[in-house]
Amino acid sequence: MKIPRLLRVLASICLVALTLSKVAAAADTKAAGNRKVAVVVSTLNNPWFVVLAETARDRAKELGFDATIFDSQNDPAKESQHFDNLISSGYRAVLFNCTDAKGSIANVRRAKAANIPVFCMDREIEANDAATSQILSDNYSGCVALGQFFVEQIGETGKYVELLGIVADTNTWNRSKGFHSVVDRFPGLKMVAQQSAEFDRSKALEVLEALLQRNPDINAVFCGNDAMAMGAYQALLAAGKAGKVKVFGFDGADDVVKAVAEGKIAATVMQFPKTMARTAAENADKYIKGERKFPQRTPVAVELVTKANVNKFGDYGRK
Amino acid sequence: MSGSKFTFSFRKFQSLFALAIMVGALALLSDKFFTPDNSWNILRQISVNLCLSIGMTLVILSGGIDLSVGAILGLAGAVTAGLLKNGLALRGLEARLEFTVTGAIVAGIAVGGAAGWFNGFAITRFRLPPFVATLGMLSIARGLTMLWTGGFPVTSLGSTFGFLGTGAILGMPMPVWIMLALVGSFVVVTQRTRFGRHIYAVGGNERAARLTGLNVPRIKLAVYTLAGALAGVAGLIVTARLDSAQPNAGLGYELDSIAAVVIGGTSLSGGRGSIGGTVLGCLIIGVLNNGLFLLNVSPFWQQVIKGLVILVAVAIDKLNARGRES
Amino acid sequence: MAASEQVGRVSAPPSNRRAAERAGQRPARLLAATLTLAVLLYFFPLFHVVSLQTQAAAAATAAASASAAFDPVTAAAKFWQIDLPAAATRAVELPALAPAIRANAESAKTQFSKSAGLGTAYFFVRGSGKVLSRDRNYLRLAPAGAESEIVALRIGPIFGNTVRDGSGLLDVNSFPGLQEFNALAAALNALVEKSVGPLLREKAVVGTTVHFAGCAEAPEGAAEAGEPLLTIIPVQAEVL
Amino acid sequence: MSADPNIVLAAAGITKFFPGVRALGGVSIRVRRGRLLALLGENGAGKSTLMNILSGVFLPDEGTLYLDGRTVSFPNPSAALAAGIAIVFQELNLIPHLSVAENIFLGREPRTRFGLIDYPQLNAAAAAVLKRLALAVEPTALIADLRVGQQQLVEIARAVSVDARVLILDEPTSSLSAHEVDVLFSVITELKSRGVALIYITHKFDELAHVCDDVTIMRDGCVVGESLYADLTRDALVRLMAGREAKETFQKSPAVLGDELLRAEAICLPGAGAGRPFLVENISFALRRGEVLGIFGLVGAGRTELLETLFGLHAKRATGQLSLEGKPINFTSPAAALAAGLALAPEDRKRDGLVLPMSVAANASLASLERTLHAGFVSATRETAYITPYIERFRVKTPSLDQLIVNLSGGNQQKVILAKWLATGPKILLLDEPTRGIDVNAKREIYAFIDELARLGLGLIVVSSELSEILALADRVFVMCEGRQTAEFTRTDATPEKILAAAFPTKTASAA
Repeated sequence: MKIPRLLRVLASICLVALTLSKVAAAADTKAAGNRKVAVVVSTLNNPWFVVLAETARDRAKELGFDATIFDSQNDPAKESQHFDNLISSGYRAVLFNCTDAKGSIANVRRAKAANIPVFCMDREIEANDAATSQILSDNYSGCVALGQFFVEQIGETGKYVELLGIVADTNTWNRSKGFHSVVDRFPGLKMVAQQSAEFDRSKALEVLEALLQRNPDINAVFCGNDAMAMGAYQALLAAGKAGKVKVFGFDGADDVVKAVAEGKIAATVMQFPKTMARTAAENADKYIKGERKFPQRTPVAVELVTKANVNKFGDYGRK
Repeated sequence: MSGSKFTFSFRKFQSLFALAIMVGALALLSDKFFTPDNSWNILRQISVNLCLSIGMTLVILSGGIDLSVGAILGLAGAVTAGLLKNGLALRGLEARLEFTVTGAIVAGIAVGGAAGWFNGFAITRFRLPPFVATLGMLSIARGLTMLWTGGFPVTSLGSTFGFLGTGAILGMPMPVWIMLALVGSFVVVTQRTRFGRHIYAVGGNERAARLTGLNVPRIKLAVYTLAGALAGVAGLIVTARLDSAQPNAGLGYELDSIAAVVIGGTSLSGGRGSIGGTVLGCLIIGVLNNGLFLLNVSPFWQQVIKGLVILVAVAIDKLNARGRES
Repeated sequence: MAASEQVGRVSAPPSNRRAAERAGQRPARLLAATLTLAVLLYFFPLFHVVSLQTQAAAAATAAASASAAFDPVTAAAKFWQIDLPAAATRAVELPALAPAIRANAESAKTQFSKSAGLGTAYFFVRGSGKVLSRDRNYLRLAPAGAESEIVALRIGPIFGNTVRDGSGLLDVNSFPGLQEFNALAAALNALVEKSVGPLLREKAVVGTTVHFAGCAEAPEGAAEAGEPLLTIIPVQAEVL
Repeated sequence: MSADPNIVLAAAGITKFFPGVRALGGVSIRVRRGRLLALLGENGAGKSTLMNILSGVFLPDEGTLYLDGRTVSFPNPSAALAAGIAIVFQELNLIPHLSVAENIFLGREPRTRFGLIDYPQLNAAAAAVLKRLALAVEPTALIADLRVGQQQLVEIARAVSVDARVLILDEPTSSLSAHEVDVLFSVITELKSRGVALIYITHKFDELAHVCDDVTIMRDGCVVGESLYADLTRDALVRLMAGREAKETFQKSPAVLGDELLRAEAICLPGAGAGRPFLVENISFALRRGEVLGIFGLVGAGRTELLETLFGLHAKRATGQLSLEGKPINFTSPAAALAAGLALAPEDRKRDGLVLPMSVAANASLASLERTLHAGFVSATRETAYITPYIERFRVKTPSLDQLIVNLSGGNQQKVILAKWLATGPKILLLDEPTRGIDVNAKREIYAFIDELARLGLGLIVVSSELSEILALADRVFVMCEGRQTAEFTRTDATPEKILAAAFPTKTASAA
């Protein structure tokens, strides 16, 4: 008869799943007692954020915490679930990389109301009284520096296209605004197209291929992140324009730093995910030990990476 | 074939068994699991998926599929938030409509319903496969959301509206109230109304339903419209909970919703299943999410385990179906 | 045959009476529904109509109150007129800074630099020097007291946070957020371009001597011979 | 077992359980080389389960299979096929969007040197098989474009093409025309002469005389009789099958004709694509209260299409004039036809008639749900109360009203469909092949119901391709051929010869 067998199958699958969870959990658990710290990260779908999240977790573990990563998958509602869960299961602190500057405020406030300090990393939330501290990457200033370098490289006349990130993302616009605050001062530099490639390498490839059809005579491409810069470079390579059209990225991803060294990409901007993650973890440690005075915001400067200084960078930071 | 009665009743309760096993195991493994706080968490967390999944259940029962519910959720949330925040300018009349909370809510649900109606219209009038029609709507609704919001989240919607997401009556969170009310209504609709019976008939055998004199296009139109409107309600809950309408809200939710419906024992080929099963499906997913969290499972493993659960659920359903039909 | 009578009963045509009753009820129900809806809408209106004039006025006051919250131009002007001149008198002297950098850039940075947050360090420096050459964007000076070195003064468009952060007086946490803090930097840069740039472009020809106070990014090491040791954005300047 | 070297395939003590039910209890059969074994029994007797075990679809719970005296076990259908056992199921198992040749050789396609399908060889081989079956279709034609009868022949062609040692045919003639049946029988004779053993399941006793050598009769999952065909009388057969004395012939009571119910004039239905320009061409007839109008025709004669047109299913394409009780009407949809008092029990029950995942009660009440409402909601109590008399009236054998309809036998399913339509209180009942695939007893019951309904004053139109059925039931017969009305007879002057003569097309080119 089939039924008891099905029941057995069902039960054993559940047990296997739970054992698996237990094993995975054991791997994550070293410190005893309640020293649980959560790392809530906007997405794990991009190596940059994986580095951010894992560095935060590893630093927290070094400091003796039981740290776990939660992936919000770029969805504030999922992030909200994570916060509900970690509030009810008594976490001590949250190292937080938000999905949205505004949409995430409510979550941070809920944690604060439950006496759980939140330490923002990389991305800002637009409130001064919610997070305990915010270690922020200054995207705008990074793109100001990049814009200056752009003008030096291209000169004061020329045509370029801009590939934006996800249009709903605040950093997309911080980067774009920083760049334009410089480049728009030079009326000879004409932006012939501005399109979104959603921070995605293959989308950037497609978008730029299409744009090159209409604008074969561009001098440069400014990309809102490094993945798009690599995609743009591939499109240029296919069109036989690699080297003739300069590509600018942002993030400091490993492959792009290498590409800068090889002269494929003109410049990128190094953000320091490891520095931010470590500082946030250390702040959390200090908070739990009793310290309460933290600056609300600590901007972490970002640095321009060009062929001239590329040998100093690598592995998501300075060597 | 007198034994098939027994099979049937087991089938009805198999999800319940799975849920009971999971709850029991989690209660043993984590002392945080069986707390009132955590129970409310789980219920609150499944409320959005359940709203979507009720509509999805109707659609799947009718033999279709709706891939656009997540996108409609985003659109409805954005429309409600936008109307609440900025109103609606009437260009020619030098005037503006300032929406009340009720108005914005009605508008959000209506937009969801309209998008769903369009799905149904494309499916019945132009005979598009539901997969294709709703795939198109997925993209259309996402695009409309971007146009309406300009790609930026709409925030600070006020506490009256926020009550929908964060408030509580008699100690029960609002999303849970809404969810229970919808579940109750749609259990009645599917089990006790002609319309409900007709959905099962259309999904079970569309040709037979037509030859029995049922107005199949009208039934489908109603089903997709309801699914859209329910996605609108889900959009309201998400928006109210976050106090912010995200332009990309609901990304990928259609898959969670289909998963819940399937785990709940509703057959993807239509005509077989129930709202009750879907409630269990949502609870299983909710408890699983929460349990994996409480057990500190790495997010990468969580996805693998969730996938396995879906496969096992459907495999068991298939095995049972084979036993029944032989 | 009793059974056939039963079929006879149940196979009678559908009761038309009931259908007629239902049809008769329809307008009544419709009316009731409309009335209920109307009452509901009266107590819970969906929207109000507002004329655009009223709205424009409201928007204006809203904008005014919003700008009262933070206006980068006002804040920059205040800083420029009051805090910055006071700080300039306490700036490090170039003849002291230049050899320190030449000796050890890192220790010069720890000794003299300022920064906001984590990262880029800036010097707030004062001094004077003779103009060696000029182009559209830079003056190159031989600084008094350290004639072997060269420094550059920026006279072209100003970008970045050097002016904002160079004095070490401004803290992001006294502003609403990073965006506002960046807006302040832009406003300060505009002030430099407006009040210092034209003067230098006009008067600082080769051979003249320039007195200045300004901000510069701390270099990572001493420059090669012939290259400027520091690139300074002047916030105060005087041409002799 | 191995005593008789002529026994190719034998099963001994086969027992099979399904959840809660014993489908087979210790069944043994023997199939001999070059002979045809007819497997007879009512629906639900276990014939199909046994065939599924022989062909590897199910594994038996107990018992042994012997092939050439050696014990064998077929874990799956392909193992059985590899051992030389081919089966043609009652339900079609063809892939509609592949060609005839591709279907015949599915999984056994000839390959070229490069591993690609060798289409010339494939089509040539298929053409040869089709020729053996005298089936006039191109090997490259798509299955979807074929008529049901032709599809059935393709299915048989597939089984023939594997050169099986044992060929199982499960009701192969249910949708074949008389001509096609003759071809099939000659193929069977040829196969027998080549030493192939056949198992043949049928409800049509007439066919047995042409092909049958041995008979095994099953009832309730057991073998109740084994014999040479020649040794059995027809009455003995029926008695063994039913387990009781059964009178096979049916006597219809004389018709009491009332007023005219339905009049159809110049009904035309244009064809949708290739093929005949008109599926139904200029059909006119009248139906009176208490009358059973029989429509006879070969498969593809347009009978089903005519019924569908009457029922408002082709409202957009069809032309012609209908009047009901003297008033002109125009059905725009099945719903309109239903409201006017028509009901249609379709030919293909599973495809068009039943909602398989629903219960007996839900299927029966589907067309009359408004009678079960209480304060606007469907009331289970009222539903049961309303539907029970009909279910009991038609003597539907079901453990309960909540039983899923899929678990009922074909005859009982058909009765539920009749109950469903009677529950709407129709004036006219359109029955398309009402006894297709139904066992003898259920068939007789349904004949009795038809008779009874006519006496109650309903008008009935019965479409059938079984001549005996038409002759038994119809007060008046009209014959269709290729969409046209070719003859009309009263009950008294209808003879099998005249009807058949009118049913066959005059031109042999498009033999049905």
